[in-house]
Amino acid sequence: MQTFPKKRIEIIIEQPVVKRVLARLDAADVTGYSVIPVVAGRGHEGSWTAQGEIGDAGQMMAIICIADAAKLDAVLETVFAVVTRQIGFVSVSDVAVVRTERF
Amino acid sequence: MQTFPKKRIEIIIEQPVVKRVLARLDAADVTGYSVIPVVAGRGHEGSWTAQGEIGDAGQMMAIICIADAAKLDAVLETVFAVVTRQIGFVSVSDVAVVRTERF
Amino acid sequence: MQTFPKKRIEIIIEQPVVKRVLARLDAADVTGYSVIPVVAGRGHEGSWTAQGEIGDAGQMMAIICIADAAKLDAVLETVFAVVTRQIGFVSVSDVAVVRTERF
Amino acid sequence: MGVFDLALQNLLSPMVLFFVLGFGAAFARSDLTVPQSVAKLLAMYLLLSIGFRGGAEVAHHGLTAQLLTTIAAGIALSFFMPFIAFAILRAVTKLSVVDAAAVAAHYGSISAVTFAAVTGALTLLGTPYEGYLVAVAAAMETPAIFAALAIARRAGRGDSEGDAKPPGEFLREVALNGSIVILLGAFVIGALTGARGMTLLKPFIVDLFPGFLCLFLLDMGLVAGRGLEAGRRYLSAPVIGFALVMPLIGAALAAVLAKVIGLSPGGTAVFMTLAASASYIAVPAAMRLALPDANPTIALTLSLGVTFPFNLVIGIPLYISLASQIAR
Amino acid sequence: MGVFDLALQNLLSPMVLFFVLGFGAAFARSDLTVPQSVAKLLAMYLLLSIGFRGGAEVAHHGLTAQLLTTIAAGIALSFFMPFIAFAILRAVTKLSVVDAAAVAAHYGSISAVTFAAVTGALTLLGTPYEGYLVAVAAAMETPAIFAALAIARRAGRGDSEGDAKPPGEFLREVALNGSIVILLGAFVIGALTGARGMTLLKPFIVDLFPGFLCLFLLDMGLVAGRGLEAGRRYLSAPVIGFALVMPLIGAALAAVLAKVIGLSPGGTAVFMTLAASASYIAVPAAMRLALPDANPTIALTLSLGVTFPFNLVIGIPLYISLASQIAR
Amino acid sequence: MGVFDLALQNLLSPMVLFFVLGFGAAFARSDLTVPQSVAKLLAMYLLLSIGFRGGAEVAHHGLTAQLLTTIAAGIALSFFMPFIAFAILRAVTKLSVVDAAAVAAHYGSISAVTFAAVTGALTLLGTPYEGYLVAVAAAMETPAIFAALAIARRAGRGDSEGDAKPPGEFLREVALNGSIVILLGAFVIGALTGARGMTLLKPFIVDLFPGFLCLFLLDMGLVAGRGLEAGRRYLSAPVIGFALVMPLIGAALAAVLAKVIGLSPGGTAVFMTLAASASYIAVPAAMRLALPDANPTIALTLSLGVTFPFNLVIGIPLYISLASQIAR
Ligand SMILES: Nc1ncnc2c1ncn2[C@@H]1O[C@H](COP(=O)(O)O)[C@@H](O)[C@H]1O
Ligand SMILES: Nc1ncnc2c1ncn2[C@@H]1O[C@H](COP(=O)(O)O)[C@@H](O)[C@H]1O
Ligand SMILES: Nc1ncnc2c1ncn2[C@@H]1O[C@H](COP(=O)(O)O)[C@@H](O)[C@H]1O
Ligand code: NA
Ligand code: NA
Ligand code: NA
Repeated sequence: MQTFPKKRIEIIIEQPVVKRVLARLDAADVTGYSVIPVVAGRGHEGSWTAQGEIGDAGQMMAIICIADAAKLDAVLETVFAVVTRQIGFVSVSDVAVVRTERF
Repeated sequence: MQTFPKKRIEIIIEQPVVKRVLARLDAADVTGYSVIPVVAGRGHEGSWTAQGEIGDAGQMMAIICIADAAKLDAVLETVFAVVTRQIGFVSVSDVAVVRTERF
Repeated sequence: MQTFPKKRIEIIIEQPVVKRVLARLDAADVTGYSVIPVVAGRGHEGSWTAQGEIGDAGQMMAIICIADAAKLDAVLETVFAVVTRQIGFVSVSDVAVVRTERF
Repeated sequence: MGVFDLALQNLLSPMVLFFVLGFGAAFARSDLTVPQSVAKLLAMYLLLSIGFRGGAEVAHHGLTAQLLTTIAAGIALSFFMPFIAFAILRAVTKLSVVDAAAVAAHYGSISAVTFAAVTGALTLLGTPYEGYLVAVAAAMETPAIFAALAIARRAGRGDSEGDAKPPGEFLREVALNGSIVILLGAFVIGALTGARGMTLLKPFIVDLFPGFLCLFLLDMGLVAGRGLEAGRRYLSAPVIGFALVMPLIGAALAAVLAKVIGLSPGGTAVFMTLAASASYIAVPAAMRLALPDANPTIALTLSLGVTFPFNLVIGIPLYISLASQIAR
Repeated sequence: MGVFDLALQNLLSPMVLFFVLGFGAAFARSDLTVPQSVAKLLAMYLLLSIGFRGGAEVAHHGLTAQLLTTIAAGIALSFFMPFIAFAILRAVTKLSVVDAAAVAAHYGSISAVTFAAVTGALTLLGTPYEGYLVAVAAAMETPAIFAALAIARRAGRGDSEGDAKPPGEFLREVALNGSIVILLGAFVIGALTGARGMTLLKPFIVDLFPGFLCLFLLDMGLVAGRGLEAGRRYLSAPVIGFALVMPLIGAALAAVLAKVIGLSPGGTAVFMTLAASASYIAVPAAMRLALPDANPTIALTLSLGVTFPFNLVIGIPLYISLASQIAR
Repeated sequence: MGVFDLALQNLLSPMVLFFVLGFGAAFARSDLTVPQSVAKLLAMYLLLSIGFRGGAEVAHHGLTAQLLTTIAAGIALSFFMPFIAFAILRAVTKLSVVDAAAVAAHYGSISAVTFAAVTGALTLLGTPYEGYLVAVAAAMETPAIFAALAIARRAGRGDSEGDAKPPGEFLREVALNGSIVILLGAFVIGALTGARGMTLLKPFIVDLFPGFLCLFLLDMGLVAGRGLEAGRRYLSAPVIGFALVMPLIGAALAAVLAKVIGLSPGGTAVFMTLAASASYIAVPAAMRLALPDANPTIALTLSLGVTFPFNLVIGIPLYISLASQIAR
């Protein structure tokens, strides 16, 4: 089956700023994104777990966005402007999709 | 450590048809798959969140399937036959695994 | 935007040994990891779902760890020593990150 | 009590006020949310509670011949209302055939939460109703789905997998969806264990009902408010008109049938409410399987964002008031 | 009441009927599910409730010397039953050493939900039982795990990490697993706060118990039904036979000990049920750590899919009936 | 009752004991956990319950002029306490400006669970308090956030997105956070539906309160214990000292204001507790938005790991005892 190369942007970011990151993805004109829960983790500040938590402040979320390579730089720039001062990071990988016009 | 190349198929698909997609993966003889919840997102039809929802109709799920490259085409074809008419998409990336005989 | 190549290690492993795997990642000196829930799946032993389960024994979790390629071998070796006797597997892919010094 | 007093009392009930709170919070874009699993627990509780109480009531008063007649009437309503809904939608709105068929399926089927709300209101008023209406509600969930499929097929649109999928499998999925199983199951258990079971479970099933209903309606308000926001662009005047008029048509048809069958005033109000209500759990999922080309947002916005609030705030007191005059 | 009447009354209790509903729904492949976090809430509630009530009962009646004897008897049962179970399994089934040891651990340990079910049944009958049996239940959870390790080690199989892992760490993990902490913790709090605490918490802990138990058993029915489906291929006749006979052996041993200790009829029934029950929370997790080569599906299918339903439907009324004759 | 008796009775209440159980389990590294969605359900229930009961009390006793004065006093406390806290922190600890400002915001704001705990203790003692304090609690949640921003801005630190983000948007996010909406919403609904609503919802909102509070405090114990573990490295003596002294300062200030306003003994105790409590839901999230450079672990460890347990075990009986002398 014919496939087309795209970029998979994975943003792991603290819950309180998820809305802001998504707003920036919207503004960067990506075709969509999906949010996946992270339930525990460890970073420079030590480990955390979502278990039993009632507030969202300490929790991380993963945002997945498949986008065209042409848009990558614009997306990275606008997203990184938020991420850089918050708890979280961005990683990018290569993927192949079937319907290229979808992204 | 020696690793072997495989394909990582990620299917993001609406909950009501997850069962059908899994049945097709079973039929395509993959060695397994894992289902990961998606809790929010945006696409061409606008944004959604699973929060507070009692029905499953509007929710997306992510299906991860590590498979051998030799099986990729067969898997993509059978899965895509369902996905194409539903809300969702498929992406494929390269991964390396330790136990090649497992997939 | 300039990016730097890293490795994305994805460990899908049964819940009861997650703590042990994380302890090994700690010992291998990775900069962090994130745990994502898996809610259903199928493998050689048949299919399972987390729905309605009160115990954790049958459930899988996904551990994501972004690490420098230089550390990959050490991480794989220590993690694989646990994973090999348990239910689960490890896969590795290439990613690009913005802040190389973070990983 | 006059319809106006009823409406006011309804509007000032904690249940409706919690719904309004959630609705308002959604519009003000508050970050208040109910976790999905909590919402599912509350929905499960409500189904279990109304099912069990209906069964216990049947154990007490016995089954009458009316049961079968009312189930038959309910099935007929559920199956034929989609044809009416489809005709109206195609006449007054610009919805495509498939979208109109999918919306029609939602309005032929029923909403269990609306059912819970009307029983809550009747309990507050001390008005009894036939317990077996729980079974009628369960019977009314699915016929509308098959009506919509018939409509779509007539227009040459069908299942996503064509003949590849045995229709029996789809039938089973639809007939055994979780909400039907729990509603009917609790009904049968209530009927089997009767007063003994009721004594045991009353603190859970009866005493907590208003509280759980309030919490659930808070969630429904949030979800309905957000859904309305998300589906705003589909809300043309004709489409909104449909979502307000169709419940009244359903209620009117049900009122006629209830009169013929001889239901009590409470039972008539419940039956009217069932017909007036629109599904937003079972039917949306079934439509994704059977009519994947239908836009799911349209039907959900109408059913959850317009018709549910309308029934909760205006419809239910109206139906109760009318029923008390019709069925006397 | 004769054993037959008891069995019938048990079968027609809402609890058992809700279990049957879940079991049936799973077999009919309904999509009904209880969210995982809701199931965990229900389990937590049941443990808290039976723990606290046991403690409050002890605060009321005081601790007797029997407590220590019964705990000792319980520990002994939990530790030695796995040897019996292992011997039977190796004699009549084709299970490997490791698999047989793991299954044996499950049957030496106890099931808190079965405990909850027998106390629910006794409360319905108005039969009192010694409150400190909660502590006995907690004490019986883990010895079986160490018995299984001893068996496996004798056969040359052991922990997945060999000497790399300090055994103290594993001991701590096992001894402080969540269900033991909440059961024993609530027991101690019940004992410390006594009648005062009970007055305060009664609406939550006592009045809601039957309702929560019904909801939980609905979930257990679903999980057991699906588990049975998933593990079908392991269910040879000898293996099923073991899962039906082993509870009876455990109950018989417990009955003898209860007689010696002088437990009340209610206490005897509870103690028999504990011995007859098989773990499906604490032990499965411990086995994954300590005997990773054991196939987890086999033990879980037997414990949850065969023994739990057997105890719930047939075992509990049988043990209650026998206990009333033994302990008179 | 003397302060010592009160403290002892408080310590032996099931609520505090369940908190201690959770705290101990966390330290012993038990794997006991409460699912996140269950914790959120419990928190939502507590807010709804205290909100509704406050409103129903207001419906019964009417609003007095005191309401506005007390709200004004509460807002003033919430806004000015951060300046005191910041001054102390900068004087005695090594916290950076931003970290000190963020911690100060937590202590100016309030903790709804501590509020729930003090009302629970007062109900046990049969001491009434002004229902409108629920509205005061809601009003005290956010001023501290703006005080902290003012402090940080004076020192040249601010919002993560500078002028790119309209400040109105942040104001709305903070003012409409979920816990304020549900607390105030339930308060208004309680006030509107009064005795009628209370009769309907009492089994849920009143009778279950102690049980749900116990379960929630078990979870809070687990979370506080784990948080203390995770944030251990920030706990220097001066920092711990702050977390123990600041509640007393807040309580003292509130006591003076309560005396001036003329609150009842119960109301004085509640107002003191509000001032003494530190936020760990609304403020942490707001700080991540407005002061992203502040280390979130420090504030949370102090507020949840030190101050909350202190208030629960020692503070609340102390404030109740003092209030009964101040307000006589
Ligand atoms: N190398 C990593 N791989 C995967 N997730 C990470 C990594 N580093 C940090 N995280 C996640 O990001 C959160 C914050 O990390 P940090 O900013 O380092 O405190 C952690 O708690 C993890 O959930
Ligand atoms: N580019 C994308 N990257 C990641 N997820 C996406 C993307 N586009 C769509 N999705 C997900 O798929 C769902 C349906 O998208 P759509 O079919 O475009 O309405 C969205 O709500 C997202 O959860
Ligand atoms: N090829 C695969 N791709 C993704 N997940 C898998 C795959 N194989 C197994 N899994 C996951 O790992 C679990 C255990 O697999 P197994 O060890 O084969 O029984 C399964 O239940 C799945 O959740
Ligand atoms: Na209808
Ligand atoms: Na046993
Ligand atoms: Na404060």
